[in-house]
Parts: sequence; structure tokens; C-alpha cells
Amino acid sequence: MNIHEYQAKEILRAAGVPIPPGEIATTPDQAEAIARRIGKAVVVKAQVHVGGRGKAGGVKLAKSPEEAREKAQAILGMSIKGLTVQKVLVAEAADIASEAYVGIIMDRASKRPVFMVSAAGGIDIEEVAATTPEKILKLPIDPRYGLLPFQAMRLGFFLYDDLAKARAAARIMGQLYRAFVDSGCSLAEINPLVVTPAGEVVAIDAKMAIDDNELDRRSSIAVLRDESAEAPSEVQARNAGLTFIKLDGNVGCCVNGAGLAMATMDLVKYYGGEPANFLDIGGSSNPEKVVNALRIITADTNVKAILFNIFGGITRTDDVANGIVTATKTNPLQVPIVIRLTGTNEELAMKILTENGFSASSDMDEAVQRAVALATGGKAA
Amino acid sequence: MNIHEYQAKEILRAAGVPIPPGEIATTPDQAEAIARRIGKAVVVKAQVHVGGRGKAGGVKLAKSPEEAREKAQAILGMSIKGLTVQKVLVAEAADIASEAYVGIIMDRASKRPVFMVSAAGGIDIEEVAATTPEKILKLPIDPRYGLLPFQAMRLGFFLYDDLAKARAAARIMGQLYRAFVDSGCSLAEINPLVVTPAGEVVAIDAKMAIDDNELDRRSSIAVLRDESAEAPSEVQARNAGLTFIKLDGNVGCCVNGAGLAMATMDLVKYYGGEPANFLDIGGSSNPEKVVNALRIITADTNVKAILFNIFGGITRTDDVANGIVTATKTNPLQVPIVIRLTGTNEELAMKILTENGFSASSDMDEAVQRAVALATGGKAA
Amino acid sequence: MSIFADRNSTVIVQGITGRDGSFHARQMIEYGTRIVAGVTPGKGGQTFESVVPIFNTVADAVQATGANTSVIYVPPMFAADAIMEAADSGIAFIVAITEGVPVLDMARVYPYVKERGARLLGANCPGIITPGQAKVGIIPGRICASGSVGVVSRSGTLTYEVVYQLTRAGIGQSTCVGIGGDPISGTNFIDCLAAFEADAETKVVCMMGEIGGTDEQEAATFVREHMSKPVVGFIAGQTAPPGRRMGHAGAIISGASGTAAEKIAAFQEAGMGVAKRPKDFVELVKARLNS
Amino acid sequence: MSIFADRNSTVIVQGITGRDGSFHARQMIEYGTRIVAGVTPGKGGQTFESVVPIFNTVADAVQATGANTSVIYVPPMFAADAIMEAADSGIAFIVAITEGVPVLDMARVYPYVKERGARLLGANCPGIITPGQAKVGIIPGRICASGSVGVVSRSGTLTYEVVYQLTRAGIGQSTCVGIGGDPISGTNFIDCLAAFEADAETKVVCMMGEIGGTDEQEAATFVREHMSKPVVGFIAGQTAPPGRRMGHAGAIISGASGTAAEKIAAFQEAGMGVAKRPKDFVELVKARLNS
Repeated sequence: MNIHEYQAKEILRAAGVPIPPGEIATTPDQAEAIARRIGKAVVVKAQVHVGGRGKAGGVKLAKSPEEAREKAQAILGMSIKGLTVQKVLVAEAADIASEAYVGIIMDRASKRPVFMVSAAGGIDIEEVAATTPEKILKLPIDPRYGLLPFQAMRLGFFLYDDLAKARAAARIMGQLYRAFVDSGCSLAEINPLVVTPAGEVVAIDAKMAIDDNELDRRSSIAVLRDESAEAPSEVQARNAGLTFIKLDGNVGCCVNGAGLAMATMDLVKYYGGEPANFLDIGGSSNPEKVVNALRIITADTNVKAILFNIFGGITRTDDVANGIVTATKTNPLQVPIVIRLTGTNEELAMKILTENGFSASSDMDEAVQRAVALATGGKAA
Repeated sequence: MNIHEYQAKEILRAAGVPIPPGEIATTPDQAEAIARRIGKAVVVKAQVHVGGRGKAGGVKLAKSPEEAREKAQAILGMSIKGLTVQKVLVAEAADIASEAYVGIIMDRASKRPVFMVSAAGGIDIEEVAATTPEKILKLPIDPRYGLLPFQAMRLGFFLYDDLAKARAAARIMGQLYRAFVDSGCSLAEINPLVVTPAGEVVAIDAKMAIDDNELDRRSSIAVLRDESAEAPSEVQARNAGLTFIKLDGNVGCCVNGAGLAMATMDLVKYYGGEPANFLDIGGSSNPEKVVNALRIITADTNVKAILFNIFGGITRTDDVANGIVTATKTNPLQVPIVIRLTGTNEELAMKILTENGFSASSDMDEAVQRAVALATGGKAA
Repeated sequence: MSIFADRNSTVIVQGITGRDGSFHARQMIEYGTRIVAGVTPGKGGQTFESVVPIFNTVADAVQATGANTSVIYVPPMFAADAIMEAADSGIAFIVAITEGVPVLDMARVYPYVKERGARLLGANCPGIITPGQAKVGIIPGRICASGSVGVVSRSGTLTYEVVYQLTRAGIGQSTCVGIGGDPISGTNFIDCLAAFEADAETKVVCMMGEIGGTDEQEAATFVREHMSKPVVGFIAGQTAPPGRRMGHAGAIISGASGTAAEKIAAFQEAGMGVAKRPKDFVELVKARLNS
Repeated sequence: MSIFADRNSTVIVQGITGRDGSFHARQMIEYGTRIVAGVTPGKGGQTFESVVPIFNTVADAVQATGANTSVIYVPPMFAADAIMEAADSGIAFIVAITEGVPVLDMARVYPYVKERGARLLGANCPGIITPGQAKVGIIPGRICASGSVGVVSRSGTLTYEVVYQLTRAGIGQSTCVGIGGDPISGTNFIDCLAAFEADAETKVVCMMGEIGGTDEQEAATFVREHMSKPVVGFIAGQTAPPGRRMGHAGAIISGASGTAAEKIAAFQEAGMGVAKRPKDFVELVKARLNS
């Protein structure tokens, strides 16, 4: 789960990280009032869950409260990579002497959180990693010990020669690591970490991604989810216990298991079609899930054919069949459906489907090919 | 550093351990008032830093506030193993269905904190360990992980078959471990942990010993030191940066280094004498320490001779010599002194002593023998 | 022969009285797996299905039965503790089925298990099956057949699909292992490839990877450098968009890394067979079994 | 020959600009120890005594000098971190002089150092000296002489006393090690006894223990079971009362355990020589050197 910059900053501020003041505004009026309270030049920043909002015009400097209002007016309602800006952060504009990057990611290779810091901050760290890796210090953290003081100092001295600045940075590293662990992050980043002309070390921008598996035990983090910043179909799917990702094709897919779901999408492509979505109904046998899945798939007007691919292990295929029957009785389908079922209770499922006017196959390739044909040519098999 | 039962209970209560209410009283009046507030039968318990206060009559049941006053009157001012009772804890008397022992010690062999629990509580756990070790479960805790939930449950089930009681005990184990670590303990004990007739699991008595080395970073624990419960000479020594332990003999010892100090005491005994104290002036060369050491040794009227044994490594023997000269000028000695010095600046030290009328030897055995002779026979060498 | 689990596996089920635990315990018993004990705190002394003794703790269960394997079906927030309990109690092979275990938990669990010399499979995995000998986990027994193809995969139902197609084509398996789709898991491809290489029964290995991370690339390097036996690979997620988690916590393309294209390229460089579709495994394996 | 430290030891001083660190760094240089770097955060780039380069971190110092040994003189609350920094930076032998390190810190430090394959001596110890080759710590160089007696002790000045008496009697030492008086320390008697047993130069070992714990008893068992070389032992604290910490954090008799009497009995059972007084070492060692 991604959270907004302003939310990440609130977490880091509570952990002790020095961050210039700022508040959230949903209207130009509010933005002006906040800028007035701050009483200095401010930056108006779109709060959306995508990178590159600066280049998209979502971050603007304002030297007066009036200007803050104008800039907020321009940014609010703007669309950045398909997401509409509903909130802006109005934050004090800091004077910047130097910019650094500080981040923690959960690293699969070392099986540990890894610090990445670089004195070349403010820009895309992946580009720095690709072109000048020597400018990045990567330091794996043993989660049993946490960030040790000597590690924090090593990171601090990598950024700054000066003891006071290295110490200030080390303190911030410790606070960032605490926040990373306490919030259940998979990523936490300060970019840029700046030194002001007065020599203070402060965080100007922050980003955090939360491990979805942590949300059940971290209610104060779970409430930070901003559903208005996500695609409505994905929100609906998540609330129904489904994993759904919208894509641009026209073959709606409904599969049990993430690996098989991806393989099904790939096979659609292999046979010349384009998947409309990734949808995993999981291992449960609840017909209700199938009903919800069909509702979500059919809400996408791009979808020209629906493909079910179910390998019954824990999932009972008769439950899936019943779900399909129930759902289509309530809301008759406007597009053709192709069903592939095999595994647990396969015979029963076939019987249910046949009795209700559906046909089904037990061969994956055959089913995918038919769905692609239906979506592209419009011919029902 | 030892802390009182009531202090340990405050720490554990703050950590969430269920403990029947109780308050501290320094007068019979207060004891009566507390008993009245509690409104039930109470136990009046002497707060002293020694074991076995129950057998010594320092723990008494009182069924009414008036009786609490009487019992407090009897216990306050009582002397237990040489320490005068200055405070009593007046605590609600719990009904007891069963008693268990729960303790954590820092174990040298496993280099870890080790839980010790036994359903045979309420009595001396060392006796249980010696006679029926199978009644004790010892569980080392990896300090990098802390007490893991499964370990807490294993301990809980060792005490109770019943799930609810095992869970309650497991929760208390976790709270005790937290308190152990957060207070910098070398020992933390609940004895007895009782089950009430209503099935609740509560702590009736608690004991904590703090690692002295933790006190510098734990000011909230350091302030719990009750100097009125310690021997005044030891308090004075500690405040002067010396390690001093009073013993019953008549040869006052002043040595640099704990190992050499013990070996010196042993040699006094070997040559037929009895050491009056353990005193380590440490590795510093500060003459002031020598002055304080002499003041503390001579305050003991049992002391019939004073023995210095200094092996100069970091310690400069001339500093020690100067300290002896300074101290004896201000407060002339009433008992003979024997000085053994060797090592760093030995020649200079000998010169200082000789010029000021002292003699000194460089041989440890010779010096100890002379000191013993002086203390027992009274003959100055 | 086989890897990690066989007829000598004596298995404890942690969470045996739960919804999933009880269902799959019955399935495993039915398959012939030696389920020697169950663990559910507070139900110690009872029995499961009138035959399997239940204990309060894994330590008790191991002491009473000498079990060497454990399979875990407990809710995600308790899984890390259950794994550590098994490792601490002397279990040598731990299979954690539970899905949704926080990654930070696994980062603490991994060195704990390793220090105790145990092997962990998962979490968030379908488990392992050695056809005709032992099923530890949730892989359906009836889709498998005994034979000489080793199967290792990051996914569940995709594994079933491939195993099912192999079995229908008359190709049996030595052992099928689902290592799970989480970013940090106890056993990776290389562990399984090394074990299959050492297993006399296994002649060919099938490996189903997916997008995210670099495990498949490292596995390809291992195949090139250390394996004499042929390996056929497949990568799911060629059509997945970057930056989106495809169901599995680990199935996510970060920036330009972890794509299907680079993984397939690594397979090809290692001289592995590459299945473009799941069904391609059948012909690719047949050709290698006969060569 | 020698144990743990010799003329090939290249030594970093952590806390070289502090009061104790600078004093003892000079003493070590004077003795001929190869002090190759100092570490004090914020003083990187400066030099100590115009010759020893100072670095901000141990990692920097090791990278620049390839040092294999570190000696630590930092305040007690920073000692645990300094030890871990040394171990993490690839130092193989770490000598922690600092007194007053919390025991809970050491409980966390011990497995950290061990995992990295380093040896820790201390904390709260006088260090080590191999006469004529290297002094790492605070043992006065002038009381030692090169020879064939290994010395290991839990105390500081008591060690000096014994070493001094040996030297005056013409008996030189292979290496003198002070393992420190804390309840948890990095190196114990057995580690040193095993090293002395393996050291060709060492003919006899002197071991000075004290009350508290069971290290001496375990050492006696080790002597009986694994040592061919004669060992002479001494225990300080025969007159110490139970329950009182005798200066050293570890020197405390708990209940009936850790007494001098039981330790001396263990020495006798192991067939060791037992010195009743420090001066007895001279005759006991002489007899064993000549046998």
C-alpha cells in the first residue's frame, strides 16, 4: 500500500525527523490560509500515488499566499498519469545548500532491510545506481539488531565529512529505520535530505510503501489508505477479497492463484489477444467471490469476452460453477464467456454448467484460444 | 543494586503485571490509613534488602486497619540481619489457590537471560533447584529476539494445564522480561505468582536486582537507590568512587584492583589475620581517592592495623604515597599502617614516604605478615 | 529417492484444529503421510480424528513422537512464531503454508531457522509432495504420479497445471516443491536444484518462476555452473505491468528489474529449455528424458 | 610462538584521542606494538603523535591499513557499539579494555561477534601481552619477560603481581592474557587453555581465577580431558562473603555456588597445581618447567 507524501512526513515527524512545516489543502482557499500561517515562500505539491509529479507540473513554488492559492487552483483537479489530484501539500520552501538521498528497501537478495544513501540526491536514485553505483552506499541491516549506532555514523559520514552534519544525518537514519519497522514498510525514503545554508539537515520529501501483510496488525497505518487515490475497480475487488489489477486489453480473466492468473494472461497474449485484467479469486471456494469477480470484470466496458480458468485444488470447481450461474441469473452477461475448469469436483461443476446452458472445457489452451477469438472476431464458439 | 519489593512492584505494575494494591508506610498511622483505603485484610511487609524477612518476623497479616497499625508498629524499627526497617509495604492480602515461582537471571554459562519457572513457588527456589530440579523449567532467552510468544506459552503451560491460566502467565512472563530488559536487571523475580480462588493469576511478591553498570543510562532506575537501607560506609565509599565492602576482621585493606584486593584479603587470612574490609581504589591515580579510602577504613573502630597493597600499572605509586601523606597530616592515624608499593614510580613513592616518616616494602607477603602481627599482637614493626 | 520429504517423514501439524489445518491434515493422512501429532495450545491431551495426539506445544509433540517435519496452518500474524517454535523444538524440515506473513517477520525468522540448522519451505507456499510417499502441504495428491521429474515452482495452481499435464502425458515426478511467492522465503530455487542434482531418482527438472526479484537469474547461473541434469524453465508474468504486485507479494517488477524477459534470457544463456506455455513442458521434458 | 597477538598484529586503537586511549596508545607504540590507525569520529584525516592516521570509522581504518586487531578505550555506554563496529569491519581480534559495560549489552554483542568469526577479549580486561612482540591493552610491559609460561587471569593487578614474581624469578612468559572480570566476556579460560595447549612455545600455564560463576570448574574439566601441559591455578576471594560483588561484576558468590573452595577442589581433582598464595606460583612453575 502506498501512502501520500504528507502522511509519510507525519510519521517521520512523529519519529523526530526534522521536516519544514506543511499542511494539507483540498481547496485553493485552504492553500492560501496555510501559506499565510507559514508566512514564508511555500511549495504546493500534488498528493498522488505516482512518481514524476514534478515533471507533470504537480509541484510549484509560491512566494505569497495569493500565489499559493493560484498554484493550488492549477494543481487541484489536474490529472497525473490517470489519477486526479484531490489534495495538495502546502509546505515551507526550504533553502537548499546540498541534496542527498536516503532510503531503506526490503532487499530480497540479502533477506534484510537495506539502507541506500547517496550524496547525489534530489534525482532518480535508480539512475544513480545504474550509472554511478560508487556514489551509493548500500548497507544491509540485521533486523535482530536494528540500525546500530556505528552503522548510522558510517552512513552519516558517507554523506557529510563534517561531524555535526554526520551526527544529524545519523540521527535521522535511526528515526527513519524506526519508522520503517514500526509502520511495516517495504520502502521508506527521504529524497532529498537537504542541508540548509544554516547547516541544518532536514527532510524535504518523503515516500513510504507499506507491506500489505502488515496492515492487519497496524490499524493506525491501515487507516492511511486513500481509496480516492486508487482505481475504483481495484478498491471494490480488494473489499471483496479479490486481487485485481486493471489492464488495457479486452479479454476479462478470472483465475484462481496468482501464478496461474499470470500464466493465463500470458497465454491470452500468446494466442494474439490482450488481457483486460489480472484477477485472482484466491484459494477459497466461496461462490460469492465469483459473483463479485464477474461484477468487477463486466464493469469494464473494454471487455469483449470473459475467460474463467480454474484449477481446483482447495478451490471446489462446483462452487465456482454455482457462482457463475448465480451471478449471470441476476445480471445477464452482455459479452460471451468461456469456462475452463478442472480438478476438485470437476464432473459436478460440468453438470451444473451444462444444465444452466453453459459449456465448459478442461483444456487451458483451448479455452484461451476461444476467448481470444471471441474478443477479437466476435464469433462465439 | 538492589531495589525494594514495593519499587519492583511499581515497575512491574507499570509493565502491566496484575498486582494487588498496596502502598508504602513509614509510620503506623500511615499503615492504618492505607489498610483502611484498601478496605480488606492486608499484609504488612518490611522493606529491607535482605532475604528471609518472613522468618525474621518482618511480614505480618492484619485483618483490620487497627491491626495494620499494630503490626506496622512492631515491624518499623525492627532490625533484620543488621538492617533497620524504615518502611513497610501495606498490601492487600490475596486469597491463594496455588503458588508458583517465576524468575529471570542473567546466566553466565549460556551468556543469556534465563527464565526459571516452577509450580513449586512461595519457597526458596534454590532449594527446589538443589533437591527437585525436574520441578524447574529453565529457558534461555536470545536477547536479540526477546521472549518469543511460543516460549512464553511453553513457560505458561509448564505452570498451568488450563489454557486461560497459561495465557495469563505467558502475558506476565512477557511483561516481566520487558521490565527486566528496560530496567537493566541482573535478576527479576515474582515469588509467589499465585492463582486466586477466582482463577486470576497475580504477582504477590517481587524482587529485582539492577546491574550497576546500567545505572548511568537509566536515571529513572538510579534514583530508586535507597541509601538508608545500605551500610553508611559503603554509601560513602561509592560516592567517593571506591568499591568497599565491610567485613568483620581487624586488618583494614586498601588495594588497587579487585583481584589483587581479594588476594590480599586471602593472604591476611593465610597469615592468621582477619580482613576488616574489601577496598578497591581502582585504576586511577587520584590522591583524593586515597584520602577518602583512609577516612572510610579508619571510621571502623574494629580496625587495628591498616594495610596498603598497591601494584602500580596505570596507578602511579607516587600519587598513592602523596595521598597517604596528605590524609595522615590532616587526620593523624590512631592505628599502625603497613605499606607495600611496587611498579610505576616506585622509587619516587618510597622517597616521599621515607621523607614523611613512613616505611614501605615492595614485597606483598612481608607486608601482609607485618600487618597481621600489628593487628593481633599490637607490636609496631 | 526424493528431496526433503519421503516415507520417513514424521509430520506434526501446527494448527491442526483450525479450519485449514484440519482439512489438510485429513488430506495428508488419506494420502498416506505419517502425521504423528498435532499442535493446538489448550487442546493438549485431545486427539484429532481419534488417532492423532494433540499437544499444547511443539516441544511436547517432538518429545513424545520424535517428529522430524512440521507443517504450519496458523493465521499470518502467528506464523513467524510457529516457525520459530518448530525450529527451536528440533524440527528439521518446516513447511509454512500460511499466506500473508509480513516480510519483516520473515527477515527475523530466516536467520533464526538457519542458526538452528533447520530447513524452512515457504511461507506462503503449497508445500511439497513426493508421489506415493509423503504429501506435506496442500498440493492435490491425485494429480501427481511417481517418476523421475523434479518440479520446483514459486506458484501453487500453476504448479498443479504443469504437474497435471505431465502426469496425463505419462510423466511421473520424483518430488514437487512449491517454494512460495513471497519476497523472503526459506527455500529458494537453488536449494531445490542442488537437491535434485544430488537425487539419484531425478532425471530432469522443471522450474516455474515468475516476475520479481532475481532468484530465477541466480538459479540459471547455478544450472549453468553446477548442474549436469537438464532443466526446463517457465516464467509467468510476461504481460504484467511494472510496479504492480501481481497477487504474490514477491511478484512485482521494480523499475527495469525482475521482468520476465530478463529471466527468460537468463534461462536461455544457461542452456535451459524454455517453455513458452505451460503445455510446452510435456514435449520439452519428454525430449530430455529420452536423450 | 604465542597466542592471539604477536609481531604480525596490526592494531587499531578505537578512542585514540580520549584520555585513556591516547595514554595507552603511546605505551603500546613505545613497547613496539604495530599501531597502524586510530579511530575517533570527526577526527578522520588527522594524525596521532604525528604518525598514526586517524579515521572516522573502523571500516575506513581497516580499508586503509588492513589492520587485523583492535583495542577499545571508549566510555562504557559506547563499548558494545565499538565492539560490533570492529567485528563488522573485519577485525579478527578485538580487545575491549573498557570497564562498566552493561551485561545485557554483552549478551547482544557476544553472538554478533561470534557470527562474524572474530575473537573478543574482554570487556573490562587488561588486554594481552606477548613479551617482546606485542602489547595490546594496558598490561605494563616492563614486568614481563619472554619465555615459555602462558598466563591467563580474570583480574588485572593480580596478574601483574604474579607475572612480576615470575619475571623476577627468571621465568619468562609466552603470552599473558587478562580475560576480564565481567559475567559475560568474549574469551574464557578454556579458549586460552586450548590456545596455550596448541602453542609450541608454551610449556606450563598459570591460571588465576576468582569467585563467581563456574568458568574455573569448566576450565578444570578441560585441563583434565584435553591438556597435556601442566597447569597451575589460583583462586582469589577465599575470604569473600556470599552475595556481595567483590569489585568485579562477575566476582560474586550466589547461594552456595561460585565459592573459592569448590573451584580449588575442581583444580585438585583435575590434577592441577594449586597456588595458595600468589608467590607459590614461582616454585610450582619451576618444578613443572624442570620436570
